[in-house]
Amino acid sequence: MNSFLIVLKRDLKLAFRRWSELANPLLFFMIVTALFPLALSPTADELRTIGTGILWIAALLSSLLSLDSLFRADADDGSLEQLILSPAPLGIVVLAKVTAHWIASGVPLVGLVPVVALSFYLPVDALTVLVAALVLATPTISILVALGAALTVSLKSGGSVIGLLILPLCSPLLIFGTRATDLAVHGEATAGPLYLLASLAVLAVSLGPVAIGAALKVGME
Amino acid sequence: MNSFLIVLKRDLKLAFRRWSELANPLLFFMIVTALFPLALSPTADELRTIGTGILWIAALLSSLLSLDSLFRADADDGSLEQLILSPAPLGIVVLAKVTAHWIASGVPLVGLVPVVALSFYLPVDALTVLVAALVLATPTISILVALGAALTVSLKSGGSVIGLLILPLCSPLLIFGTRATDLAVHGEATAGPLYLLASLAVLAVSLGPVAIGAALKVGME
Amino acid sequence: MQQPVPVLEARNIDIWRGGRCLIRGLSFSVGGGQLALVVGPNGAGKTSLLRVLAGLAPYGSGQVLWNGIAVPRLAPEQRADFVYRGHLDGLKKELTVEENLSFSAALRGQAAVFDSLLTTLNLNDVADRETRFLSAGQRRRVGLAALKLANARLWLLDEPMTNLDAAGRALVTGWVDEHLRGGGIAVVATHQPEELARPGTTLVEL
Amino acid sequence: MQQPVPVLEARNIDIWRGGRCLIRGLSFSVGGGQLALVVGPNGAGKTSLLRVLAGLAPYGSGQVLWNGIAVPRLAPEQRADFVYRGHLDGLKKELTVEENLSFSAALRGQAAVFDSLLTTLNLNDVADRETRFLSAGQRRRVGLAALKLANARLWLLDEPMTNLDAAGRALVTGWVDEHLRGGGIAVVATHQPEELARPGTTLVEL
Amino acid sequence: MKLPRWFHLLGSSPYVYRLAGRLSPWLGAVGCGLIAVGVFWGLVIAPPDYLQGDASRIIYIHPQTAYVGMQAYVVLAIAAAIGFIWRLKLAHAVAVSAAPIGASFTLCALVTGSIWGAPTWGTFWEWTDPRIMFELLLLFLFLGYMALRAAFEDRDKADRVSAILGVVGVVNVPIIHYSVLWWNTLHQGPTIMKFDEPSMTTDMLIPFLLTMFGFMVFFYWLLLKRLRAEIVDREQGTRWLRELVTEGSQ
Ligand code: HEM
Ligand SMILES: Nc1ncnc2c1ncn2[C@@H]1O[C@H](COP(=O)(O)OP(=O)(O)OP(=O)(O)O)[C@@H](O)[C@H]1O
Ligand SMILES: Nc1ncnc2c1ncn2[C@@H]1O[C@H](COP(=O)(O)OP(=O)(O)OP(=O)(O)O)[C@@H](O)[C@H]1O
Ligand SMILES: [Mg+2]
Ligand SMILES: [Mg+2]
Repeated sequence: MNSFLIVLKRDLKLAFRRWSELANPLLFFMIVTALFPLALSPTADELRTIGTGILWIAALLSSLLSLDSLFRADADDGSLEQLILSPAPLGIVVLAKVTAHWIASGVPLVGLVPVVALSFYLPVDALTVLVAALVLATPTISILVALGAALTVSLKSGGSVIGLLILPLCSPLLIFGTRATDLAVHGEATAGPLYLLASLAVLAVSLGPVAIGAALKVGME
Repeated sequence: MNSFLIVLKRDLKLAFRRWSELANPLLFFMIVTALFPLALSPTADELRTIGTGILWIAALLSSLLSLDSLFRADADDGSLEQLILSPAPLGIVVLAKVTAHWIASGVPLVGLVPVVALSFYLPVDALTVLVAALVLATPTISILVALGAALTVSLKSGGSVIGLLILPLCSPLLIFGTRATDLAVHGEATAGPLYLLASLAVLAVSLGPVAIGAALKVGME
Repeated sequence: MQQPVPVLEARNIDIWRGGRCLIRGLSFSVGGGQLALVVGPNGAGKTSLLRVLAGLAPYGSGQVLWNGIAVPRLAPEQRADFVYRGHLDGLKKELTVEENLSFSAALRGQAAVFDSLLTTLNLNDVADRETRFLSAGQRRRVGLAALKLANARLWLLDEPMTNLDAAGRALVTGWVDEHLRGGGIAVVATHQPEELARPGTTLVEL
Repeated sequence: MQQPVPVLEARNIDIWRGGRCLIRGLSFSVGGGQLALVVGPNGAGKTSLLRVLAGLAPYGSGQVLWNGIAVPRLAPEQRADFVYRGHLDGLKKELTVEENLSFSAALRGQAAVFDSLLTTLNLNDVADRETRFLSAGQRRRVGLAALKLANARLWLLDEPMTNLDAAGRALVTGWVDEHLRGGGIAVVATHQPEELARPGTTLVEL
Repeated sequence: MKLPRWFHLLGSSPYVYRLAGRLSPWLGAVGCGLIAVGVFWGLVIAPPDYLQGDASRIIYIHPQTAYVGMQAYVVLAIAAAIGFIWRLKLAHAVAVSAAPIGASFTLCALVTGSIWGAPTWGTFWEWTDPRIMFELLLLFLFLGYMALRAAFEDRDKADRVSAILGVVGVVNVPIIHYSVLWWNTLHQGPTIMKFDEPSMTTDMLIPFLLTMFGFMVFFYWLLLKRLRAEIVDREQGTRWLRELVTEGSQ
């Protein structure tokens, strides 16, 4: 537990030290969401219909951005070796790193999305559901991203393989997330998809770290 | 001229050696374009209307992906120093690197786009214009991307915020590109936007490399 | 199950890298207060061996035992006995010297009191500079500080003298002496054994 | 405008790093067949100095002249006289040893004939292995091969002995001798000057 | 830890290679036989479904392929786990050989399913249907597993890394199976694989089961054949293999 906090603190410090990298996903998200009206020049209700989809895709992509750099940096400067060798259990360390990544990339996103959503004419009372769905989806995404990064950390160029592995795994989140949001937009019950997202999150957070730790260990061999 | 070919050859070899990094933008492009129908589940003509926009945005984003890795790798392993010190004029070297980047990421994209376009129900006779617009736009994008990468190369943390600020600079390309494509879709004259894209390309290719070289030199100090 | 005198033992281990067998049937053992120097030409397998001893890399056959327990199966708290410093210095470029040190100390549950340490390492005036601005040797020195802070019983050092000036090298020699006198174990890969060798040193030649 | 005997000259230059003046009013000059050893404790500014001499970093006041021309203003083809090997080895991890070498040779318009070179460096059996799989010392050896292939007149070497085994270090010493005998110039930053020093060596102490 | 003897036997390549060689013809015969009989029975003897007419006859292909596809992934995951924990190269070999087979079966399930969907649901494809989604995900898992392996030069490392992906992905299988119960989907619920009275007339049930078991055996036949190839590939240059080649016996 203690080591969890230590690693968390360090990674957060790193994230905010490289504020640029921190701002990266947000900026990316804003720009992407901004580009669409630019490129499509849709009407208000066109925008409303495609809005949720765009929001979710942009959110997914922007949290995939930081993917490669999640363990790569630690692997290149040798601090991953030190983390593996440290007496702290690797699962905890990984959980801490992923949590930091989530706090640094997921949370600001969750904060930003409603604003953009309003600019897409989404009804205000759908926002709570949208945010809830995002809060439930982003941890799973972070875990999946981390898994992909860990599996490919020893490949000098992780990129595509991760994308290949992770994006499909993320697609259910995308689908059920948009589903929930759409239902909310049309004022229908959204419990179903939200429960699903929640259960997926629990699953990911409970099983993920150990698998990620194992992957890292093998990767560093 | 000779050194141009040497650097070009080396960078292409690198690109094809790390097949994953090469495949990366393509994969990204395909997945993004695949995610949209998935998230929006639109009808055929809805898809047709938003199709061009999605295509262009996906193309833009996917060529931005490789942004960070364009000079960062060379900077980290010290081969950028060696390139700067080499008797070859830096502008040429940069031009070669950017060309390689374009061949490795832009060209396959241009090849892939028509396929996706068809799956978006774009009329066949609009494809030639679409491809032409892409061929004219991608070099400029590559140059801009390279500029962003060069400006941020000295930020060790790999933060590419400034790099992402290049994205707005790309928006004119996006606008004229989609414009041309839309005109073609509706069977109207597309010369105007195409000329614009062409002139932008000439401008970028002629002025870009020197600026990029200067940025790199300052960055490595 | 901890013995009064700690022992690191390798019982004819094979080490494979990239499909080639680098080291075949290597056996040696170092006890408390002893030093083992790993020597051999470039590419002989020193780094590979140290990584195996640290439990970072797998080995083909044989066994690596720490106090009788196979190294890959050590419990986390037993890993606290180990400290490994390799070719990479394991510092975060964006963190200052102090931040780096206090992190690595905290992670091992050690108190992070290193003012005097920084003085001896002559790092005082760079203590709050991000490590990416440090010179090669200064970075190595920070790594050494981390080594010292870990106060572990087994030191696994891969060419610790790299980039160090005369004073720095003397410091390392002194530290190793001290560590051994305190009953610690040191396994050091080096190309200049004369700097560290002493009577009773185990020489592992690859 | 090339003189029979090449000269590298520093006329009281100041070097600033991160707002601090590292080196103030340094002056020295090395001519053909001469060796300059840059020595000083960790963090003294050896690397910074070499980077300035190579034209990679700017200097405050004073002048750095190569055959009378200020280094930053050298024409590309004049830069061919220089070769700089720093702490980073400048190899592409994904390319094999041979690919790396033939690239760096080609870029300087040199023929890439290095079979015998690889033999002397004992790199033959790793010649077509990607350099990311090489050991630290093997990587340094590839860097040395690149240095040799460049056949430039001015060598700027930053701790060339790092990670090398005894044979490798002897090789470097031999090469420097040869280079100087051929009328070349070498400026070498090192922590063990005794390995290279010879009568007539200029010692630049920082 | 202590392992039983048969476990070590299964750890030795020559033994497994010969065993597989001896088993596979039988499995092949039985599998193909069952499938042939079942399909004939189903398509010719059994009556058309009173609701769906002859469209329903695809029920003798689709569920089987789907089920075997899922089963293939379970095999892959278990083998991968064993290989990872006990560092058993042969287990990894099994996982490797299971992947492409499972992928093709899953693809068959998707295709036959959407073919079946056209008349019954009025649509080939429904993006938001959980079962379809997760079945598609299963296919991607198989492909991802293979892609990840392909990215490593060192086979040993490829084994261990891809094993992790394989094990993690197995959570998808129960999700697929229960998706029909957990969420309201177009897809119909368990018809056979439920414990109370199967909701299917016997003359449909028998061929259904025949083909089901047929496809399973068929799968293991393919698995053994690929496994032998994989073993040969991995054991290149070992003595027993060279002897095998020289003496030219199976
Ligand atoms: C692309 C569309 C479809 C997919 C991906 C799909 C997938 C699957 C899967 C994975 C199973 C195995 C479930 C298990 O064993 O737990 C299955 C079984 C089955 N499917 Fe489909 N299916 C699709 C379309 C259909 C359609 C259109 C029908 C008929 C209306 C159908 C009827 C069945 C039946 C009867 C079973 C056996 C159920 C059982 O006994 O558990 N499927 N399908
Ligand atoms: N970009 C920078 N910003 C701030 N300080 C810097 C920067 N680069 C170097 N320094 C400082 O300048 C000093 C000299 O660095 P340099 O690398 O030249 O030393 P050095 O003589 O090469 O040391 P070593 O023997 O360890 O290689 C160091 O104290 C370092 O902290
Ligand atoms: N991942 C790998 N794949 C293939 N070969 C490898 C790999 N890692 C190391 N090698 C080879 O194993 C040998 C030993 O490497 P190692 O780094 O252990 O040598 P070393 O004794 O530390 O050398 P040095 O003195 O240069 O540090 C080298 O020849 C290297 O090429
Ligand atoms: Mg080594
Ligand atoms: Mg230095």
